[in-house]
Amino acid sequence: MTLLWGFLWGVASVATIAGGAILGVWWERKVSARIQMRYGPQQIGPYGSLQMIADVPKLLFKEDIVPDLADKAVFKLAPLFVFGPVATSMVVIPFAAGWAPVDMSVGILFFLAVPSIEVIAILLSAWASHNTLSTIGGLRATAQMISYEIPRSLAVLSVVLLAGSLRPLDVLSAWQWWWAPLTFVGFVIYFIASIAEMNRGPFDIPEADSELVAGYFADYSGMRWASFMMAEYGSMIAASLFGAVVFFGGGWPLSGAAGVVLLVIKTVLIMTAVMWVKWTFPRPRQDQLMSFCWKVLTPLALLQLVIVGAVLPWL
Amino acid sequence: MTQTSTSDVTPDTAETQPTGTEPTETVMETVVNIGPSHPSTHGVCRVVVHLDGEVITHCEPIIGHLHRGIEKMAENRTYLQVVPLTDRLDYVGSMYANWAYCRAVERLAGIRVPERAEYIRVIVCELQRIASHMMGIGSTGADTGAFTAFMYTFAQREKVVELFELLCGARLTYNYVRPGGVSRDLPDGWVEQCRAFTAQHPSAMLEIDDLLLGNVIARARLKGVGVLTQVDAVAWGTSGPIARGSGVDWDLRRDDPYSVYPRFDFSVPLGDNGDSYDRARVRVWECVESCRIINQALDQLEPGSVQAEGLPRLLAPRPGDAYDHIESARGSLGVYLVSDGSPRLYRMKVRSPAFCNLAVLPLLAKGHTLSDLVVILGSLDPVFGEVDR
Amino acid sequence: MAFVDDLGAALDKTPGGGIILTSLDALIDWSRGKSLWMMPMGTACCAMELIAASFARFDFDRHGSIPRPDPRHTDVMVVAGTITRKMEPAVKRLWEQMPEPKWCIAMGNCAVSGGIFYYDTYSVVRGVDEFLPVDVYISGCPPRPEALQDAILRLREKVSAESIVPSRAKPVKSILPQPGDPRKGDIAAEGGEPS
Amino acid sequence: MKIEDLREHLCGIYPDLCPLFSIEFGDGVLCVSHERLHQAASDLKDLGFDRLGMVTAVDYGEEFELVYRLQSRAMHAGIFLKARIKRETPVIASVCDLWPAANWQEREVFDLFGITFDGHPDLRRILLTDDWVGYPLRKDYEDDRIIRRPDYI
Repeated sequence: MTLLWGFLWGVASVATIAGGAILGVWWERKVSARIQMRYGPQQIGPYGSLQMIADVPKLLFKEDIVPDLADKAVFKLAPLFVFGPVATSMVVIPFAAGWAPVDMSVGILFFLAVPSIEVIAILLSAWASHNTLSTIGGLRATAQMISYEIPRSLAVLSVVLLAGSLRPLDVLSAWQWWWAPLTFVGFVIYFIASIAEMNRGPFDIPEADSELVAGYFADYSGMRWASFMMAEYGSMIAASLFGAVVFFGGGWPLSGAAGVVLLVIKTVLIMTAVMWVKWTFPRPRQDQLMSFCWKVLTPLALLQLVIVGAVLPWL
Repeated sequence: MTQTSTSDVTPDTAETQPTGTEPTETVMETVVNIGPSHPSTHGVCRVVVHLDGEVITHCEPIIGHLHRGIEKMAENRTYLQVVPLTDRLDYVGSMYANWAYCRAVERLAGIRVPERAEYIRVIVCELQRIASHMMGIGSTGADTGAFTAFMYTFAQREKVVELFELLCGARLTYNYVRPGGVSRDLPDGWVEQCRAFTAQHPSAMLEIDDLLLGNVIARARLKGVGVLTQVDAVAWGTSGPIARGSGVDWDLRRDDPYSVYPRFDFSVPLGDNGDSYDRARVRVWECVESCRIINQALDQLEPGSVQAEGLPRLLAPRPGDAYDHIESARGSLGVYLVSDGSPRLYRMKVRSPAFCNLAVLPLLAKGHTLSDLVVILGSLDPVFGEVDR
Repeated sequence: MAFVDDLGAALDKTPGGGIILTSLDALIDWSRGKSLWMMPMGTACCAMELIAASFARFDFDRHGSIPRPDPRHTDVMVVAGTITRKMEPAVKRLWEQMPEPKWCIAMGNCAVSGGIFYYDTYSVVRGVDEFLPVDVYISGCPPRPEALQDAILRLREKVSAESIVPSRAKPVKSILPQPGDPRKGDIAAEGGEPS
Repeated sequence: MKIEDLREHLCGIYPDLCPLFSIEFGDGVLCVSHERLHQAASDLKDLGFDRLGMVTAVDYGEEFELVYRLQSRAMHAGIFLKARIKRETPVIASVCDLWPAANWQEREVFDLFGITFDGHPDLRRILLTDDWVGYPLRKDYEDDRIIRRPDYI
């Protein structure tokens, strides 16, 4: 029964991500256009909001190229493995107090751990493409994603420490408003590390347009490429949602349906901030990125943890 | 392998790239091919890069993908018919090639240019410098991933292009500077529009400077990357912002004055370290200095003729050879003409600054990573119409 | 591509499949036409106008056309600039890397016919149509971004006449006067003889 | 520096170069024989011409003329160095050892004129493809791909 339930929520999660990605791409195109003194999509739907409705069928009916020298089976499967973990991790996020699609006692650990499988898929896709630049992109992605797991998890750990539980529902019910200022540094670390996790600008080093053309998915076309994009937007949605729940108390101060709406608004705000950062900052170099992770973010996350731990006995 | 995103690799790459299995030596070298059509080669340049890990051990630019044989074409054209060809040399700064060519023709044929025409030439060429540098600075942003900065610089460039469009009807290939003067006088109201532009441009430059070069990541990406020492800068024949970024105090406008430049008060910005950051910074300040020159030129502009009187329709200078050069946005752009006394050119050679500047790329890129290569290439700001001719 | 081809062929054979095929065609043509992503094959001067086209002032994103550097993700190759003999293999290769269905816009005189570099030169390919199937030609040296915009809209018309079953594609009337085209005579008559 | 001053300066230090110096269209020109070219270039470098602006060649039928444009930052002056070589033996000494800037420029001249530079570290075609036949900027270059422009004037 649990298995069936999980499966159903998995499907729902995939649908959410697909729908969210479609809206997210449109939103990103609008936001970036706004930042760059442009208009962005205008022609299809109000404010061009249905632009992706045109893009998706087009990609679906594109030729599916598998390069001759590629490792064909791996090449074809890799996009699924990229998309899968993101969709899976979504199911543990509580949308309202007392209600999460899948209630898991170690939900937070699950959310932090499962998307890491994506690393393997990205490496596979990069390797299978049999393309030098893809391989470089894949290796860069691996180094980056594994490193940034650490500050990201440490940042979330400070909230876990306050709540005293790894169960997302417990965190949500225990959440107090003063946690937000207390863990704000943690949120910033989580925000930066999440951007690096999802390979988005300014940390889009593995797929850097101006260096590696498209990095690990350079040889994917049509729907297979779209699933990479969908995974990217999916992980952006998931990370924003999770951040809104853990660091900003989900639907707080509202509850019920209004709370869910507020949660969505908070999520969209975080997503917009992610896009804002992407379209403003230049891209650091690989070594600068790594030293930033190990020399700045990780110590800061530890400091946050120490501060929270120091506050804890006084509660 | 002609394009970066190819799936299959040439045999030599297949042997050395990491997907090939066993390393034969302790240092495994990867050969990466960038270009000729790559988003950050600024045209059609191919760079073959040998990597050790991500560090460049050796790189070789392969140029000539836009070699159109303009020098050969010029040999079958009259002196006036070559002017449109020079437009296509440096397509980011067409006015320069026009002017350099016209100066060489004027020297060869002994034509005296009216003063108003000289002033107009200075004005349009300084505007062109702004337009060209906007492209150069913006692409520094695009190379480092700050695409928005490129949009902002390009918006400034569009304003200059609009001024040029009023002047001669074309957005890119102007054919405006002609032997003996310029093709037509300034249209009504142009001076005011130009003043309006120069009034807002320095503040826009400050904003762009803040957005792009003031950014901490951009500084980390640009500073100390691609250092060209002063000695190398001279020995390799670099000029323009590349040489000045390395502290070579050499600007033809001041050191080998031509036209009416001695009448203006301007300074030549110099860099200290010769890295990509200094080169970008020099460009930013040159734009501001250009605004000063334009304002002074507009003040001193007096009515008069814009074409030399009594110029024959068909120029046929006496046999001989002449060379003249001007300071273009990329450096000293020279044109060498040989005449055999007929109405057609005997030989034209364009001394292109971008060609000489690009030659230092292997020197600069060695020891840096692949990510730095695109930044260094961008900071050299080559225009391949001019490099390949 | 295989999936669509099979689907189209199967529907074409099925009795009554034509109805589905027509509506499917309409959907696919609509989506393809509205989302023409560009492969910017900018080599020379026209590349500047190509850049300007997707930047702030002209903003082709309004039409759903965005430039993508990777050929695998694009639909229409915009050849902007002179193609030399050294460059030709690279352009060909990039074209082959683009997934079907794909279109080609020859932007500027150099890409159309060699333009100013038609005579006296030893290294220029006289028009990209010597080796690529060009769908839309834009004249100009260089053409304004508005002309490229027009080309995108023209290409949309052409795309809308296509079908996933090749035999069902509607004929598209060429705007260029072809040899033997009566309009060609008209143009000559209008231009040549004073009224 | 005025061109006459440059002449005096040059004659003062290298009297043997003095008779070869002439003034054309306001530019100082130093015509030397091709055997002496490298020595003259080296002398001029010692004189203060630290920048090599341009290397090119002109096809005069029987002979090629190599043209070097040198510039001096200290003297604010430019000078041409010219040398003629026979068409049958298009070989001349490279000045790469004096100015690295000559590297690409001499490659270009080799590519378009077929003039070999003795002592050049890496003499290959640069602008044209490696398998190109002939040297396009020679006046007698024949290529059936060239369409001659109709004679309008």
